Amino acid sequence: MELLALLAFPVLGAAVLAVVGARRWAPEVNVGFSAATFAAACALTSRVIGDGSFTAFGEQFFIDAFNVFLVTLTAFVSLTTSLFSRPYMRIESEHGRVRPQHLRLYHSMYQLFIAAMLLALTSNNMGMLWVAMEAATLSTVLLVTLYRTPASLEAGWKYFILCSVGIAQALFGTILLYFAAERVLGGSGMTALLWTNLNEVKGQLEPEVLTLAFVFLLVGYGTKVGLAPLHNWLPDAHAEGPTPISAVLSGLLLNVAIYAVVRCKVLVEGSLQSELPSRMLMAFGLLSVVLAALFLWRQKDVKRLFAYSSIEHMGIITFAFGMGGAVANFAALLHMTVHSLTKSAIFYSVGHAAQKTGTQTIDDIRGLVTVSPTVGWGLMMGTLAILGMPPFGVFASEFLILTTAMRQEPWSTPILLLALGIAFAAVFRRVQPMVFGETTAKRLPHSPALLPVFAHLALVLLLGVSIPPYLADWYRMAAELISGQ
Amino acid sequence: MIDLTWPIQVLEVFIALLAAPLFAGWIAQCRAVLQNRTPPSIWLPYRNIRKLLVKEAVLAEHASPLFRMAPYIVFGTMICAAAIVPSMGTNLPFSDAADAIALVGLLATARVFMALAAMDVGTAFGTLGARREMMVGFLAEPALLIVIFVASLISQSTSLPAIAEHLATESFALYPSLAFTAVAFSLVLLAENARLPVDNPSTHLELTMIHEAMLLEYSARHLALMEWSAALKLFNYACIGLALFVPWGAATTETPTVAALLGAIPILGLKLVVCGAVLAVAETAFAKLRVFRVPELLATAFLLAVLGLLVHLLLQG
Amino acid sequence: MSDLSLDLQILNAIAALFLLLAFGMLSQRRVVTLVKLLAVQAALLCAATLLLAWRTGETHLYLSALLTLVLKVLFLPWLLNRLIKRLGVYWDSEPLLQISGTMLIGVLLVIFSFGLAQPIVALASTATRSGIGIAIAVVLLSFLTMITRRKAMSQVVGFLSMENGLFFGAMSATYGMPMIVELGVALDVLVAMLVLGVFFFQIREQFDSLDLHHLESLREDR
Amino acid sequence: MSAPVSAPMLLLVSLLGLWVAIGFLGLLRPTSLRLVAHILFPSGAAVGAAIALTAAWSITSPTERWVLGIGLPDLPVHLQRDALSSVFLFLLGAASAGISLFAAGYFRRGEGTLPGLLCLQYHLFLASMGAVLLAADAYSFMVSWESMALTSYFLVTTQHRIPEIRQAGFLYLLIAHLGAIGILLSFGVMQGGSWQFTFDAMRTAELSPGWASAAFLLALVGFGAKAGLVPMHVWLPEAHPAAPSPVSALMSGVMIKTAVYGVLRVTFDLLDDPAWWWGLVAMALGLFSAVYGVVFAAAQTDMKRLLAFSSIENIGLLFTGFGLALIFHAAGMSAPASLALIAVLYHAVNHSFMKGLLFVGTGAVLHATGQRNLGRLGGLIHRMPWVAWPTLIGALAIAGLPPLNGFVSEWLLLQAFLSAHEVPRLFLNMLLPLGTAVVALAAALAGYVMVKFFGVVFLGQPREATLADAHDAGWRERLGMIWLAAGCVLLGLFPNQAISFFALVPTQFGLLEPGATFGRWWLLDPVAGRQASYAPLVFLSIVLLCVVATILVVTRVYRRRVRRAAPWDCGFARLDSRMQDTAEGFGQPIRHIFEPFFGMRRELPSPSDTTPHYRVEISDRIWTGLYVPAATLVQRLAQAVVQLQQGRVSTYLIYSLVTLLVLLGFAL
Repeated sequence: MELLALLAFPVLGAAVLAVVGARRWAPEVNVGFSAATFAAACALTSRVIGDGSFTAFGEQFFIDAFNVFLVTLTAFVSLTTSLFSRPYMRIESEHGRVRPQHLRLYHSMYQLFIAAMLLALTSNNMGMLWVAMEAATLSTVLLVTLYRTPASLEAGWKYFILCSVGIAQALFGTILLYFAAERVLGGSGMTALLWTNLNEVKGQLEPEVLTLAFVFLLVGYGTKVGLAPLHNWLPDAHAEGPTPISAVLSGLLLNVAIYAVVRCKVLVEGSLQSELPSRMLMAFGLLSVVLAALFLWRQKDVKRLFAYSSIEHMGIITFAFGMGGAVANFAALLHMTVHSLTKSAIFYSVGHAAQKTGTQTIDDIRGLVTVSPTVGWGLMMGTLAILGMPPFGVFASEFLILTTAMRQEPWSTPILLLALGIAFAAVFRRVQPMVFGETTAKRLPHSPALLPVFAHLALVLLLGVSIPPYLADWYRMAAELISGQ
Repeated sequence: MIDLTWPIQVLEVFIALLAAPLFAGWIAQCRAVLQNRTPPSIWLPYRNIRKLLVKEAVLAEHASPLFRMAPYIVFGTMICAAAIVPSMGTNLPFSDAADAIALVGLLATARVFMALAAMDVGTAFGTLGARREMMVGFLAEPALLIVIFVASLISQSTSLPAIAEHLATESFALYPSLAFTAVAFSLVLLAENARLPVDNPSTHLELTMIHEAMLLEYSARHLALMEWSAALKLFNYACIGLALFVPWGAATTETPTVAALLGAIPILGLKLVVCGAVLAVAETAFAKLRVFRVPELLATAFLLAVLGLLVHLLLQG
Repeated sequence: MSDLSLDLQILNAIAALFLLLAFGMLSQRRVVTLVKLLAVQAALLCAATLLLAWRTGETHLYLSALLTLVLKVLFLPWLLNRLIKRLGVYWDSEPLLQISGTMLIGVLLVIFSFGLAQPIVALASTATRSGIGIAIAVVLLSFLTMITRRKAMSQVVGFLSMENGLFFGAMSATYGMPMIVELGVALDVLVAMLVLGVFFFQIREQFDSLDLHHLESLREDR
Repeated sequence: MSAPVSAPMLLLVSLLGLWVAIGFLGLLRPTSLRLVAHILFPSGAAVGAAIALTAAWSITSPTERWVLGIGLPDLPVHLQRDALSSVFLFLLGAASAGISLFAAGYFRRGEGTLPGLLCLQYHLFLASMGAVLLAADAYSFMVSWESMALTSYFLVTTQHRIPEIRQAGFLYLLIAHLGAIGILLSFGVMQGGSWQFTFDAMRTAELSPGWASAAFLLALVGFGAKAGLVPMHVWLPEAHPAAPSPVSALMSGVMIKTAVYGVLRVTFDLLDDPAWWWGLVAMALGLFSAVYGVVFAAAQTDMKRLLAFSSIENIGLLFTGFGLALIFHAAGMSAPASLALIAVLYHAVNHSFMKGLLFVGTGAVLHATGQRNLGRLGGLIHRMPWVAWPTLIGALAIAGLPPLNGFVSEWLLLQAFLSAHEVPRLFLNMLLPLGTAVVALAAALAGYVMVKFFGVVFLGQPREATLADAHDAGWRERLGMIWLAAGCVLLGLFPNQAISFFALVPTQFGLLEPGATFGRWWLLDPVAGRQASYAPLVFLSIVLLCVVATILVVTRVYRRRVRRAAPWDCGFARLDSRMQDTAEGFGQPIRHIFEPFFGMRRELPSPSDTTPHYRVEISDRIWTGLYVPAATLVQRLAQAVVQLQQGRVSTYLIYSLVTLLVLLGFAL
């Protein structure tokens, strides 16, 4: 029942907002629907904690510890993003950068995007997972080009072409998976693509076909995750769109893509005895961390800077999932949570900072702390959190990942630490003059909504200092699921 | 027999205090003779000090209390150093209050206070003198430490009386390491006491003098105290040298007695006469070095001390 | 070849033609003919699906054949031609690499994908298992077409031919995907085309040409 | 909590919690300076004093452990208090009491960040240092270690409007972070096969000599970066002058010592049998830092940079003592090893008092005159006696002059060096005595630097007219300075009591049998085999006796008449204040003698120059030789990588095609 509510609210919201999206009170409606979705997500979580994982609607949907925490995270961050987008979009329309009828498109596509992500997370059918990912891409393409500037058009075009081609590879991977599954489960059509069935029977699937399928799936969904050689669309898409969209893209869509990759890895690893899938994931992860760290060094636009930081963190998470084992998976899940919370908090403060100074180029944003301490300190705290400074949760997960890496792959630790050091130097060198120093920022017509920023940072601080026991068991359960015990 | 240790200690310090100007006068006489000048009377330093004490003290307008306090502190530290140095007798009560390193520290305190007083007046000469004095100081200290290190290796102790006693009572043996360190020590003595190769004690040419430049602003009783403590410093250094390298003849009885003290004084007097003559000869032989040649001089001193140390570890180790 | 029944022979012929069309699109510069080739490719796919449906009696295959016919043979080419007339983009200029070079790479890609598909073909139970190799080849060739084109329109056509290849692969490996997935995919392709239409108008309005070299401002190395 | 927690540990943790509470109280009314200055900082000082007392009282009681509920699920926060952490807790508490008292009077309006925020950062900084000293597992150590770096970064950049201060802050946090990475790697190596990160697990994990050496070197580099050991010292002369004076006093006095605590904890506690060359590496770095620091201090013209370089010198001495103790420990000579260890601990405590006092003194001067450049100060002793005399005590103490505490720790270090020739290794017994000479050189140079510092700032004539209206320090600042000066004097006069306090650390490490005494209460005689003693009380009383006697005799006998006149100007025009020796002038002999140390650039006026001016630019060779090339290397690497993103869609498509093909190749 909660699952139905969970998926219905956003779709309903999209429909309603398609009609009233341009009204003055449309943002409030948007917040309302997101809140409703969040409530449904909480109900769903309590149900899963209560009586374990379950399938619904004729096994088309499957909820277990792993995807339910992602669902709650998605719902929560989409709620806070809608809270943030309320003043943000009002200021944007007052500054004349967005025309009213575009707001209608914005609000409805936003809700549709949330619906697509929730569908992708909860669906049991690998085909539906692919369809939902494609829908998510399509809904955000229009949002990225909302401002109709040449740069946003170019970003939108690249985002569309690269992601569609990527996801086409994933479709071929799914076809091969279906092909392998059909040989074992018999051609009963509907049940062959269900993840639960595949999970039970993964021992008997042919290794060659699965390796091929995994390669296509990895390249496909890897493009959506933004792993190193396939990442080129990510900085443009995350920088040119309106900031709430960048926050949701960076915070949530990447998580959903990694979720899909992990689902496939679980299947493939079960059948293949070889180390190939985890080796590939680790190679991709390491390459992304190193390349992203070096890219960070020469950034001029603040949102591109944090987009590359997302690539780096996705690299770390992929590397952790590649290592496998209970502790590494636990740390990767924790890292996904704290990364999406911190990155969205950073994008909120960056959004307001860009509005205050009217530009996104780093050299023109100076001295935020003096004019508006909340935005300045929010950005500083967010940056320090994302760079892995200890009191925050990112350090906790990085600590676990590094220590497991030291135990399993000692050769990789110096490379990781060096890349983290270079990233720290590059990002902090850019952010420090933005927060401190002589100010260039001006007052804003509407007071910035900074409750979400500090709510997120408080959560991350809590996860850094002491992880609540029930959350820890939840993650541990999910970690066991992933490592297939 | 009533316990005479403390009175003997005070007596010894008193004797040192009086003998210091005499020693300075004797060196001045030898130098005059060597430069075939008619030598000044040996009591000239005493008369000089008495003359200065009665004069009216003239202080610079903005001299701070530190300037007025410095002479007394420097003189006090010099007296304390005299008490530590086993010039006449060992096993004195005050000797185990401080060992050789503490003595070097004490002399460093005197030097620092003199330099601060020189800078207090704020004239070019004072600060110039202070800067050069501190330079000589920090160059000489490593060599001095190695000399003490070698001496302590031989006699398993860093307190000067113990070293002197050990060398005096041991059977006579030729220590090559002591020979090296003796030469090194004499160079350090010349540098620290502003003798000729490093600094001309009798010059008043503002740009060349180091020690005198610091005393430029002092007058009357402050100058007297400063002169006296300079003489006492030279006397102490000579006694340290004698204690380390020529220890025989000092009163080494367990509990110091007046008889032993009286016995030790003439021997010390004789040694000081010879040492003063040698010092005068050395001064007339060397020409004054440029200020930035002094580091090379003290570097050779340091090298000799290290050679002494290595020789000790190699041969007598 | 002779022991295969008639319809299998036709299916293999269709597969071969499918591959040939992919090569044709690789070397074509006129956008209008490019769209025509796409339509023919889609028609071939629809014929193959119909034939297979007739042969195996799967009901949902008829439906997917109908879907392909309506969507990919009729609607999309009509939409593309209308866009071409409205935007006046008839010619695609010299591609980055001259034709002979691209063809050589194409051949290499075909060889690679055939070698790749060999183990799978041995396993497959479906009659048209050899189609998997062709499907992979068509996917890689359309990938190459998209790389070597300078006009946005021809890139989109490359993307659609890749979709055709994928469907052909699905059809030959597992007799098509489950119905709900087929519908989802068709819906996505439809929406994608609408979005692309909107894109073309905006790009045209901004850069008054569909040439891709305008879309190179977001770069790092300057 | 499982085991019942003993009183001292509970008290210490609650006091640290009190510090955090005081910090957050500041946020209640962040703009009100009165609340912060009159209530919060003094109560912070009281908490500091309480921590010092608890540490002193609790050092004799055995090691206490406590496992808190918070922290990672399978690695809760472990806390542990033993003799070593008690000594450093005493150091933290005592020094921070005086410095907080001074800070109460120091912070005024317009000091960059709001007073309330400053109070929060200040007290969080203190609490995190306390947490570092109590942490007993890798995770909580790293969390407190880096939050110490983070809070001190915010304190350094209080006046963030000035670009140089931002630069200094960035450099500081970057090197602190890289150091922390080194420490994390060292913990990773040290946990050996046990996959647990509590210190107890690390003690029991037996490592192969290769891994143990790797752990030691990583720890040395990591903690050396925080301490300011030479190759990693570049941040220290930038960060300390940039911070407000009480903060630089805390950083120089206490934060650097946490690095020494870390190194001692890793080598003596967690790693069991050290290799012989470990100590040599530490000592070589220490000696080089000592000379490098003091030589650069002598050539500085900014008084806070001078003190920062002097901190590098003292850190060099600390690491020399630590290296010496390690060499003796490896050679099995436990008596000299414990003596060297005591010398290190004693010097750490002394330095925190001395350097804290000097930085606080410069803070008072900075507030009174607004000048930091030595060329614009002078003659302040007349207007600021309450600041001048305690600073004189601090200067004499750091120059290592006998009655004060600097001399005692130096004396102990030299005594430890004296038994260095018995080390069995071949070349070592000849090389180590040379270490004595370098230590003596560094100490003497410290005297030189302090004469320059005190003489140029406080003595002579004021070099600027504006110095005339310099006002003396407020009563709270005086109280803080007197507390620190008293610390210097008492630590100097009662070495025996202090050493019995420090000797518990070598006993805990098994180098010394419990209950060892070092001579009678007034006489310090540490080395059994050797007759070497030092009795500061008797020493000082004799000196005072002589001085007073002279004063009485001279003034009584020769009437006390004094006349004031102009100083001697050898007959030319009247001398003015510009003829005094400037800071560059006073450093000239050092620059001349230690030429190779400096990267020097001189601007000499040409003969025909109408407005001749003379300027010399001192640059740090290590910065230009090591850090700049590293930065350019990363720059060039980034330049190469960025070519990947050329903006054309087709190139991106080529990338994904190639990736696909490569992976398929693998999958064959």
